[in-house]
Amino acid sequence: MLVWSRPGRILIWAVFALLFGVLFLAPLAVILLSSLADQWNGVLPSGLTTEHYSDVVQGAAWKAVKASLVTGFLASALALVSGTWAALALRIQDATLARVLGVLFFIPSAVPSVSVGLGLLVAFSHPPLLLNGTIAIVMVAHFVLISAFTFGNVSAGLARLSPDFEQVASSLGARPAYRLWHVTLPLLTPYLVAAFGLSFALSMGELGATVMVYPPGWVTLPVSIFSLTDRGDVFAGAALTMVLVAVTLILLLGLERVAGRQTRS
Amino acid sequence: MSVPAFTGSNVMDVDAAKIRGAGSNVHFDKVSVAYGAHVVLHPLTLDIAPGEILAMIGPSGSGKTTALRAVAGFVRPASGRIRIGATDVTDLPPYERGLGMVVQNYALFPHMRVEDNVAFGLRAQGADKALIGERVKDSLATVGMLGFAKRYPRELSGGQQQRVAIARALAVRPRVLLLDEPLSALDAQIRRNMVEEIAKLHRDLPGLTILYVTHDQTEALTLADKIAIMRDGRVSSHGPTAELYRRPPNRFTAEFLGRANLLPVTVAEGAAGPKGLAKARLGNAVLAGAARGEKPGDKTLLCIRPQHLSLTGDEEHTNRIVGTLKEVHWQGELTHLVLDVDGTPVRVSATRLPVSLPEPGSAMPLFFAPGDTSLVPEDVRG
Amino acid sequence: MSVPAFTGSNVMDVDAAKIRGAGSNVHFDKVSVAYGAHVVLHPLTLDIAPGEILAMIGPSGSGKTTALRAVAGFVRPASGRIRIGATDVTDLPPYERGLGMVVQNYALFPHMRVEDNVAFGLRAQGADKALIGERVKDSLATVGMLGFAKRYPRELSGGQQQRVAIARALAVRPRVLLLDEPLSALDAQIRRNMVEEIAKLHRDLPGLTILYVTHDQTEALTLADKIAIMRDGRVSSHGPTAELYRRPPNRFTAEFLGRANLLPVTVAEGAAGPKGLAKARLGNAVLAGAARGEKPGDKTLLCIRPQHLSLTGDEEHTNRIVGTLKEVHWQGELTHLVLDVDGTPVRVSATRLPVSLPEPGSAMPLFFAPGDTSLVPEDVRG
Amino acid sequence: DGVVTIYSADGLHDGNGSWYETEFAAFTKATGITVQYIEGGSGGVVERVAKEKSNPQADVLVTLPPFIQRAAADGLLQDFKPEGSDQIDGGTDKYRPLVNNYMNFIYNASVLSEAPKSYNDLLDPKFKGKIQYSTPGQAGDGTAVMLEIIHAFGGEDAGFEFMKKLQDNNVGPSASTGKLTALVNKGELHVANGDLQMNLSQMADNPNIKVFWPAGPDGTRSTFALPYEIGLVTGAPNSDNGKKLIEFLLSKEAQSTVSSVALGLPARKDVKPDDANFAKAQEAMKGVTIWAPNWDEALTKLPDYVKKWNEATGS
Amino acid sequence: MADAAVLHAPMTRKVPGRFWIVPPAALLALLFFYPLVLIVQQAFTDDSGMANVAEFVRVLHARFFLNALINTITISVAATAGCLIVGLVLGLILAFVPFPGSGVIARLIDTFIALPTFLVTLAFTFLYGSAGMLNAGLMEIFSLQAPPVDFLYSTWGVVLAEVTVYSPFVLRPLLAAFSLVDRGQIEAASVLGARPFRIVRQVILPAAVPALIAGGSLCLLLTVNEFGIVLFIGAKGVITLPLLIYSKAIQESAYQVACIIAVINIALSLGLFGLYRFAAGRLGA
Ligand SMILES: Nc1ncnc2c1ncn2[C@@H]1O[C@H](COP(=O)(O)OP(=O)(O)OP(=O)(O)O)[C@@H](O)[C@H]1O
Ligand SMILES: Nc1ncnc2c1ncn2[C@@H]1O[C@H](COP(=O)(O)OP(=O)(O)OP(=O)(O)O)[C@@H](O)[C@H]1O
Ligand SMILES: [Mg+2]
Ligand SMILES: [Mg+2]
Repeated sequence: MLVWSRPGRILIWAVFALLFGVLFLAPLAVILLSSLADQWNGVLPSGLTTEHYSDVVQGAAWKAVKASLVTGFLASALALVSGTWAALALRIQDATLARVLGVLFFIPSAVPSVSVGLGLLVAFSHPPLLLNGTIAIVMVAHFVLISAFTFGNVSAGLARLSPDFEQVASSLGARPAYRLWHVTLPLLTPYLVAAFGLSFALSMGELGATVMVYPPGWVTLPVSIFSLTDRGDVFAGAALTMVLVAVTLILLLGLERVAGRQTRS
Repeated sequence: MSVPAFTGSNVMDVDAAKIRGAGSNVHFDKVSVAYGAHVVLHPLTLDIAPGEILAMIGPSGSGKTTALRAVAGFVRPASGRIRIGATDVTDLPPYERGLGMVVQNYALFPHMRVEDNVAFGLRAQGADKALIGERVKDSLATVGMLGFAKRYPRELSGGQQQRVAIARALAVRPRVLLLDEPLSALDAQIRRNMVEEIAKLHRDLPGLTILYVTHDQTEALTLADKIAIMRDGRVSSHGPTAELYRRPPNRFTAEFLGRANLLPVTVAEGAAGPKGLAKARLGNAVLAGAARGEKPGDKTLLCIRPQHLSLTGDEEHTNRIVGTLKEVHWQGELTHLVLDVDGTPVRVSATRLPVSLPEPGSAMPLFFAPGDTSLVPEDVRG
Repeated sequence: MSVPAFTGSNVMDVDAAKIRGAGSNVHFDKVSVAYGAHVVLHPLTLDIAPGEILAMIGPSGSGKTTALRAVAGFVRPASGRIRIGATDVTDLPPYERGLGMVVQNYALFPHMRVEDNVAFGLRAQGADKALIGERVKDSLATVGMLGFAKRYPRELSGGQQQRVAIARALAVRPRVLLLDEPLSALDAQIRRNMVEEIAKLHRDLPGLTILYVTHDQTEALTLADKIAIMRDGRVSSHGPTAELYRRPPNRFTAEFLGRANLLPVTVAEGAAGPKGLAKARLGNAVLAGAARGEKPGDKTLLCIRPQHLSLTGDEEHTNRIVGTLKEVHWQGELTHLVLDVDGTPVRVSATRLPVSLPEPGSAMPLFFAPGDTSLVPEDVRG
Repeated sequence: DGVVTIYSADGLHDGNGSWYETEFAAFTKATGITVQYIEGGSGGVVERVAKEKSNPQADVLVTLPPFIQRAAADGLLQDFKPEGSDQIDGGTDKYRPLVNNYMNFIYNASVLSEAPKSYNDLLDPKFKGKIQYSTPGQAGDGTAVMLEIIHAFGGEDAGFEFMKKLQDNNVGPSASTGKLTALVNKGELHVANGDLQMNLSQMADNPNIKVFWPAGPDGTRSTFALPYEIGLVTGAPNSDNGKKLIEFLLSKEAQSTVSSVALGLPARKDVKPDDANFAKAQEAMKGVTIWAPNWDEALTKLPDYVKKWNEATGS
Repeated sequence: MADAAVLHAPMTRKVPGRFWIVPPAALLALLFFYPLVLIVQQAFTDDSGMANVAEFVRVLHARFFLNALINTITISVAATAGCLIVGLVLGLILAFVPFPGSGVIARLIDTFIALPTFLVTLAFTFLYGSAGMLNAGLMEIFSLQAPPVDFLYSTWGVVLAEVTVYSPFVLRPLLAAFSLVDRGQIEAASVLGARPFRIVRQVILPAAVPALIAGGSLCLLLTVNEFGIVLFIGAKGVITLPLLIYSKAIQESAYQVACIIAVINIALSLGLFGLYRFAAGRLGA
């Protein structure tokens, strides 16, 4: 609607194709290609093979997928609950306190992941809370790293929610808890789903902190990918990356459908 | 998006009496509201009788919504008490006040079907299933929406949504129904139908007390038993609708409630009683107007509504003024003439015009009945 | 948020003639528009004369906006050509068409001051500074908003925003002004003022061609020289405003353009010429109505406007029907009576009622002049 | 019954059928003890054990010098003398070699017709942006490069002088040595550092690489042992299982597969492999002098070295 | 969230609800602020547990630290600017010059949020490395001796990788904001004679400023703290603070130094973030 002439539109699309191709498509395609590459020492791979996939699948790929999914789900769920809870509770604080607390809930996003990992390891290798060597510490690390994003998303949704709905609900005799459960939360659902999707995606790609804290048998996908590529096994790493991309994409699309259904109804 | 009107039969089908409550009065006792240091409602005392429709009108920002929200319990008065029926509700949370409320845009819960929207209040209050089912049916029938129970709000037209919002408010058998500009999101045509529907609803449920907030005077005139006109957080005037329209107590009321021609006059001769006719002078003309206790020599305003100005005199239309015809606006149902009378623009509205209307620019006499006028004091602004 | 009306002096202060353009005609030549396979405008041929106000009205979804957007260049016709003046603009981008446009909500640029909003078009076209300054002043003066040049849109009332939107459109000296429901976001009161202001504007700039899209018939009746009534992507009727109102060519037009009472009658006696009076039968009554070439025995509709029904007969009001009074709605300026005439609801609107009105439920005669009627064929729906 | 947790520097768990994988499986089969495995960089695993000191999770630690020495110095390892330790040279009671290994360089044999002869050859401008070695102080192999150069040039000053010159050709720091192999194989780099065990095992996937040892100014080619060392963690939660695992990995049976499976050199003197891999390694190292650094001294000097290296290279 | 607070401010009934903030706040305090406090404490305590500010001062003056600080700022500012530009261009096209399939493309770009960041670097080596597809291709076609494209192991390589990874964070809120732009304004502007570029500059952009700010601040935070990309590119001259924390803590076992740098890194994140919000606020958000 902005560009009226057809040649103009085609030119614009060409710009888009170029940017998108260079920045997004090419890297993804190259990872895909190398996951299928036999040897790649010229412009193009010397041959194609699915061997890397079968290697990866025979290896601990499924365990890694599971570890990543479980971690992502639990950490995102915890972040969602706590972020939503915090955003809701902040509404009934007075303005100054709400602002200060709002900033505090935001600070975790300003801390480098390596520091989060080390900090957690130091803090929770001591009694009374011994978390090191457990799966919980991975969840905690992911939770800390994504909590600010969840909180931000939910707060934004809440600010956009017309107060009319809640007021009408109370005028009809709905007590706060009933109102929360039957009106506020359902209306927030699209934002909750979006927040969950974002934190899940972030969690799926987390490396810096996970590497420091993961317990035995709980190697997430990024950690396995990193250890493969770090030992020079680039092609297997690429194959595992494609698994990561596929899993995440499927999940995000699934979530979107849930959200779509929610907003439609 | 056609908006079928309530048909009489729809309403008759169910026993509307089931929904007729006893009706409660609403009493504002020196209620004031402030946001921080900003006082938006100055101590307000007002009583709405059981079964009465009080329309609260006034310009934007005059505190109408605030007053309504105080009744609902969403704002806490800085001082004063609010009573509904015999109960002092000032300290009750909204969900214990037993009200029904319909807001602009209706705020139907988009994730619930019509029937679940209507059932919401009862479920929230823990009513039992059978009762809920029955009440949902009754309430939807009352507003003629029984056939739409399974739909989602987005599948309804604006008018239908309004009816569902009303049904939702009625289902809890509220003592008082609060309406906050329920029509302001609609366009003029649908709005007209909606006003008629609310009027019909109140005829069916005469016991229901309604506080209706709007800034549209037509809605207020059509619906209300009484009108309170708000201005800058104060009640500028309050009284029975026709009374307020016919004898506005001040200029603001005269101009806000319907169109008014206000002619600056000098009282020549006071009236016997406060309701008699006084004589007033406008240029050379001497006009009779309904008095309010003016004394000779007082400068005041003679208020005459456009539709009360006639182009022909008769035994009733004894007041006569002469103006210069400026403009003629034909609008179908009404034709408006605008004249200049001694520098004051005067508007005449008529359904039919005489066959020969003078050319714009010519002088033209206008006639009106003294009984249709009232003398209105000029506002003293603070 | 009071909305001062344009005062005469404001308009006179500046040389409004400066803004008077030559005016161009707009010609739709078999223009059709489709979204995918869905045809929303069937080949449309229509001409708007230079300096004419054409109101395009019709129900929601009938294709009004689409037609206007085709003129503006936002939708590309599937077939047909559009000409503005001598230029075929069908293939020109919007920014080369030399139009002015005002849309619903006005779409003022919220981050620019009023003067920058008005200057926008000229700056976009690279006009030089001095000219821009002068034009901005002229345009703002034309709409009486000179004093608000430094404000932001959010600091203006709805009415003031509209005037700025119009000034912005006028500043580029458009050949044609396109208005797409410019008033639909306003409430009834402000809307009334706005309509009058547009009328005044056109009196000051008589050369300006205006295409005015609305679904409000009052606006159309007040403003337009000609009206095109759209229905389902087709022009249902098109003609001079008063003509279309007085003698609607079909039921749809009669009902859409103003309120109409449509009585089902049987023609008893045809008229001499197509414009004479025919005699028609409604129950026992024999009524005279403006004919359209009906033959005896034809079933047709007698159209009579609510304001043309009188409660008293005289030499002019010779048609007489009797109905049962059902409802009386007092609305201030107008009072509406609803009667039942042989099963058809009939509405009467009057500025004044006789002192003694019968009780609802009683029979009541109504009188009307044959010259105010017209016979209208029932629509044949496809 | 029971579990044992081993934290190990990466390198012995690559690919399917790796040495760790087969030996762990055999260990579980023999003892019923499940092996839990965590891997990381050679410094990373030590740091993790250090941070977990108050609540140790690891039983066995495997890493390279000088990090194993650091772990021992920080009290992270406890004394343990496994059965057969008399057959193993080097190490202390806190740790001892598990798989022997040597630092080396690799080059891309499809681009370069022959290996660079000497360190000074690497200063040739044609190698600009084509050489990379992992960062001393960060990667164990990188530290080894630094030590080797100091040794080859006969002293700190000459060594750092050379590294300063080499910096013109060096791409930059790399925390990982392993990923350089892929870059050399691809031709992205022409020369990089590595270690014998890793490079040999990577050759199947990276056919273009060859190992070499450049000569110092005096013409001798030298290298030193860079073994994977194994130790028992202080406060190990399953100390007994840990001991069993160490003994199992150092047993003759396990050691005899080191060469064929891990492509490393067995730590035990009484294991004499005769497989092709071993022969290949022996062949490659022909003519290379092997010297033994004093790791304890190296550890104390390391911060100073790293600082000097940073100064010399401007990193 | 401030809006919500204001809307509800009048309900000053002393609701017991004020304490509802305690559980999430306590959770965050335990899981995040407690470790953070330990880090801060460690930054000012030497290995023997004595309070020690000298080390802090020493780090502040160290060249490796200053280099990393400058690198971090350069990279994050450049990458954020890049993300804003790329996000803006892509967003404008997706929203206002859509083409069949643009929805799917937008979604595909979203998934980049989920990629471990170092993978983009990996892909970049294959693409732009001196033996990558681009260079190998160019060298073959023009029979060049040396690879013509050489930016991967520089600041620009890191910036490009970060732009790829983080521009979706700008694109997302921008697309949301664009969908709310009043189409009437765009049409009014074009009828008035404004060409697309002017419309973008004067009509669309002002409306998208809040989204740009939101996306930009997110990018800024993420790029200051980016670790995987820098670790993997590992070129001289691109050592940033997070990488320094990693190497100090892990490789050099200098935990106090790592904590000191972490504290400075956090301060830098918040400082840049605050500065950006302030500047953006000035610009009219
Ligand atoms: N939450 C609030 N904080 C501060 N001031 C407020 C708040 N809500 C309303 N006000 C102010 O209180 C005054 C009265 O507002 P109120 O909403 O009652 O007006 P209203 O008569 O309903 O107007 P409208 O016709 O525009 O709805 C206004 O000046 C408004 O700015
Ligand atoms: N972008 C579009 N894609 C598909 N169909 C469209 C689009 N825009 C409009 N339509 C359809 O075209 C028809 C005519 O729409 P148009 O907007 O012209 O109606 P209108 O007469 O202006 O109605 P309204 O009074 O509601 O504004 C409608 O059926 C509408 O659903
Ligand atoms: Mg209000
Ligand atoms: Mg339209």
